[in-house]
Amino acid sequence: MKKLINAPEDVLAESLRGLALAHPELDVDLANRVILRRDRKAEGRVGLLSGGGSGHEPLHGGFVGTGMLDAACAGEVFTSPTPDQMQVATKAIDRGAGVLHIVKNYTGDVMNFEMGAELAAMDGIEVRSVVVDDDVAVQDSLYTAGRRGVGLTVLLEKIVGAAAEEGQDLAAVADLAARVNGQGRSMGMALTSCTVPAAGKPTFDLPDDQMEIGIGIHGEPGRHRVPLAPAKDIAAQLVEPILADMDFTGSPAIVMLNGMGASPLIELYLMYGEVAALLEKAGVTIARNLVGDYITSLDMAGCSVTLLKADDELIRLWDAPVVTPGLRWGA
Amino acid sequence: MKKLINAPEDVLAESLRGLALAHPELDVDLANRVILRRDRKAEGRVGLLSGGGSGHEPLHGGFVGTGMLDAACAGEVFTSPTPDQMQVATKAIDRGAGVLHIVKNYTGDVMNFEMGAELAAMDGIEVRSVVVDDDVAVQDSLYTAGRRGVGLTVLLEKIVGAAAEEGQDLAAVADLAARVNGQGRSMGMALTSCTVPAAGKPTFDLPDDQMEIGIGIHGEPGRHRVPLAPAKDIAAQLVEPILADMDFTGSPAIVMLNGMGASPLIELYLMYGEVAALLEKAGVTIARNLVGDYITSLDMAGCSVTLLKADDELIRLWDAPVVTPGLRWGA
Amino acid sequence: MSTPHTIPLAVLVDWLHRFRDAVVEKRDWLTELDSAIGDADHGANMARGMTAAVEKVEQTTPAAADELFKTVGMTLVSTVGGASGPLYGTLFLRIGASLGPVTEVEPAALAAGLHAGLEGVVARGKAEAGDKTLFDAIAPALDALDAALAEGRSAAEATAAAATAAAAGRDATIDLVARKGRASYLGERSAGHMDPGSASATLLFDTLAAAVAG
Amino acid sequence: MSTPHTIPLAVLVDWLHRFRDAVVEKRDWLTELDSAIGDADHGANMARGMTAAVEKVEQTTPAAADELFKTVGMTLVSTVGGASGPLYGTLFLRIGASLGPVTEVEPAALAAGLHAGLEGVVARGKAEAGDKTLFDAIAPALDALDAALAEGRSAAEATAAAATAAAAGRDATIDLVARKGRASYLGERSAGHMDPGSASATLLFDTLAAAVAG
Ligand SMILES: Nc1ncnc2c1ncn2[C@@H]1O[C@H](COP(=O)(O)OP(=O)(O)O)[C@@H](O)[C@H]1O
Ligand SMILES: Nc1ncnc2c1ncn2[C@@H]1O[C@H](COP(=O)(O)OP(=O)(O)O)[C@@H](O)[C@H]1O
Ligand SMILES: [Mg+2]
Ligand SMILES: [Mg+2]
Ligand SMILES: [Mg+2]
Ligand SMILES: [Mg+2]
Repeated sequence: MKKLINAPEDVLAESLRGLALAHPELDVDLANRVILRRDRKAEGRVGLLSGGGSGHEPLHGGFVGTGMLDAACAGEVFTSPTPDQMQVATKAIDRGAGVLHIVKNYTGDVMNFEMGAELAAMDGIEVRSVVVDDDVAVQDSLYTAGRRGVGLTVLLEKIVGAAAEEGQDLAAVADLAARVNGQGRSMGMALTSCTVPAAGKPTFDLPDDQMEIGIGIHGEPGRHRVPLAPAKDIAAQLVEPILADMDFTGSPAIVMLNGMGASPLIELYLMYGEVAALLEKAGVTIARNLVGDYITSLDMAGCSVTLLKADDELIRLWDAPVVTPGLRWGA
Repeated sequence: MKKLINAPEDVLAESLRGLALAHPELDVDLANRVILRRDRKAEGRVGLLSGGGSGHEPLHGGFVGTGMLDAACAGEVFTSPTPDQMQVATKAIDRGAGVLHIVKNYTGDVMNFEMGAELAAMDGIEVRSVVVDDDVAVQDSLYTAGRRGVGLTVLLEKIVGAAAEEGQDLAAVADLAARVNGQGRSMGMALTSCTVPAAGKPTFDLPDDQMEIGIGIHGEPGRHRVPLAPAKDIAAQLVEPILADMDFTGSPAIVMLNGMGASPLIELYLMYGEVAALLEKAGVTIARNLVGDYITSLDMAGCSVTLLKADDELIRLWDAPVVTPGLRWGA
Repeated sequence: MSTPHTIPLAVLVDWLHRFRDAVVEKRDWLTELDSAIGDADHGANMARGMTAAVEKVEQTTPAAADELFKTVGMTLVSTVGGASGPLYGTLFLRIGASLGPVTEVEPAALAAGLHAGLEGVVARGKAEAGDKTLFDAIAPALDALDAALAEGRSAAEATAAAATAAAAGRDATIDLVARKGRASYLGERSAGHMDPGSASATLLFDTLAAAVAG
Repeated sequence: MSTPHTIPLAVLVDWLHRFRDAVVEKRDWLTELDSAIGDADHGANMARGMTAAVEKVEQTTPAAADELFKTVGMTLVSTVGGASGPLYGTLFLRIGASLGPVTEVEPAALAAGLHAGLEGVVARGKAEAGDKTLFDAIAPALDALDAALAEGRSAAEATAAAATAAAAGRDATIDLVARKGRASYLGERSAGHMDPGSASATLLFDTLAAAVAG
């Protein structure tokens, strides 16, 4: 295992220390592993909390700041944070208007956030939750854990963050979050496995001439293993299942071409070119885009595509100022 | 070779296409491989041109925009662009006040930019150049090619970009560039080689228990190969040669912890924590920092450290607004 | 006063020590199982959680069964995260609540506690038989435990039978297609691999039997 | 009128075709040499440049030597980049300027043209003997060419001698520590590897000899 780390068990604590040193505008609670805005929101504004396992940087800590999250809880690598982290964070960011929990749909995240919300309720804080489940690689069903929450989380945190920043109330913010979640879909692929530091070796073996289609963000194998293909074909294998799941024509779309952590920007731009060309052919109008590493899977090479069906209101919120380590514009 | 590409010979053209689609605020001349600001500077302002081989993204195209570069020429992967690209770009960005060429110190880049400047002079444009040479891994000498230009290029483009944006004249901008170059030093390391698409395999073999210290940004092997070490030791192997080369105490420093392309942010923050701790111990005051992938070497895993001895004026220029795909704040 | 058939608090504490030792020892194996159909952290999760839980028990030396299991459950909830944190945490919390402030436990009471624990797991995770989760090791283990006790077998015999049944349940997860947890994302590809949670749950019964046997 | 000893324009064109074919054929080898002590692009650079140059020559069918080499030099400068673009570009531009608007070339004039080319390379790159660059193949090749012509040997014999000397110069770069170009960053580690530019320059003389031999 080749990583810029010391002992595997110290990766999270030491990375948070570096984050804190690099971003004095953040208030990093190293004991509780909670990343907070240093300048808290005004009284009466809705707080936004997210969090999840680490290894997806910049998500979530990198999206804490004006116009996005008020706090993020960092779990161990690929392991949901715990309810008491959520309790501490919820309490810290509540400004009397309640707190929205943004949860990615994984059994662990959902259960821990549920318990965290119960604890926060015992503290007298009104908590609403949105569970993001945008991954079309996974079949949705009442009898399973349902679809995973992946790339849409980034877009949702930005848009809902703008709504909370401008003073919308908890019900409105929670409804908006649910609406965004209903209108977004993602699909990912891997050229290589990632290596969890504590495991010390790649999560799966992938021959040089194969790739995984339909991966999530935890280094889990995908839905199928197929022969390595040119970027053009990979783009089709990501875009087609998304368009088959939902109609994205007729409204402007926000598109993210996300890198999984080890794919360089020169490749991500190339992939974006392929994806944009396919979307144009399919009649999808791209209003805004993001290209880069936003929700990663440690050192996995690969990428994912996220589409969000937008409208004037969502675009307005998207364009609103945001000042975080991972996303910044307008200020 | 596992990459998100089609044919190796099309990587650059197709990546530029994606960049153009992702950033409508840029004017990408696909034929000449020149990336320009769409909203040109006002008449009478100094133009800033940089460029070099591709594979270092976001450098240089990702640093084109308000407050930074006016244009960047993209060469083939790891191959300097050609004089006629520089001629076209210089002509396009000259607003009657001359153009500064920012050149990294590689034989190819220097020779091609020299020829480009000669061509621009024939067009009647006043051109000044700065050759960045900040890599302490390489001994400086009159009888060799001298030190390489690496991470400092990013900091220099930002600072000099702010000076040009606020209307300083060509002599002032060129002097500032020379001053910044004199006050900055870098050192890099690799955990893995990168793979040049046209070569199809890693540039060098590196056993699982070894790393390269003193690498540049072109996948070349470093100054020495040493046993793989914890982040703490790696930080020392990068910081010590920099501090041995130049005294960084007594003035505020701008520090960049840069990823080489395939090292995830969780590791880069961890490394930044180690570097910041070493600098503090050495009496260096960090005024500003950057952590992330800014000047990369395709899919190489590893990182580099850059220190710039600053002062109030450099910090003021650093803090000035910048709006580019790769660096953005204040607007 | 302890009768020959009751299980004293010290044995329950010993169980937790043994379970901690087992997940620490089998940590890489659990992670390997989780690599195949999950995210390669189950070994680290269980080892981290049980190490913290046993430390906490040693610091606080709970005086009764309810406190003991509450300490373990709370520590797991607050140190593990992931799916196994709330699930194992709830399991132990419910066991503690069911046993109450006693210092020795009748085998039947222990079985009732384990049933309460499993109900907690189901309430949290909604798993059913055949979903390829730790339920598939625990449920048959409890059936075997109940049956053995009903037949009048000793606590040692009954917990040994439970461990055997847990292992059989665990092994039976190999052929299953996962419907809950992370492995469910793999669909048909999840078949052919043992569920990591059922493997750690089997260690829970192995160590219970070993502790009771003394 | 061409004398038995002059080299007609068609042979010069053939030289360039052969050089193009050689760098395309040896592309992977040149890149491999550049991987060891450089940045793994010399093969791609030379193949891209010479392919474009010969295409341009075919499109424009230059009528005289100066135009022919100017076309090649300009195309290399504008398509290669890197160190080899300006260096090989300047080499050919200077050869063209030295030969002038002729349609056949005396061997001595060709030698003079090559000397002018090498001077151009030195003016651009400041390389000296022993710096481990293409200079170390070209300079001994020109010495051998001059010597052979001075002895009255035929163009074919003289260019063959030049090729042999280039190869010897190229092989001698293996032991050198680089002082110019990218390999210089490696310091002592650059020793033990052949300089890629001296390898492509040797192909230039190999193909000249082959073209002249017919
Ligand atoms: N809904 C559920 N009900 C019961 N057990 C579950 C459920 N989801 C997951 N599990 C168990 O949790 C185990 C995985 O635990 P772990 O790897 O520690 O957490 P995570 O899946 O969050 O990484 C699975 O092997 C499975 O046995
Ligand atoms: N200053 C110089 N003078 C002469 N030749 C040089 C000089 N610098 C480099 N070279 C030659 O250029 C070759 C490398 O060319 P190439 O790989 O195409 O360019 P780059 O080094 O820019 O990647 C070296 O092997 C060397 O022979
Ligand atoms: Mg997990
Ligand atoms: Mg090169
Ligand atoms: Mg797991
Ligand atoms: Mg090269």
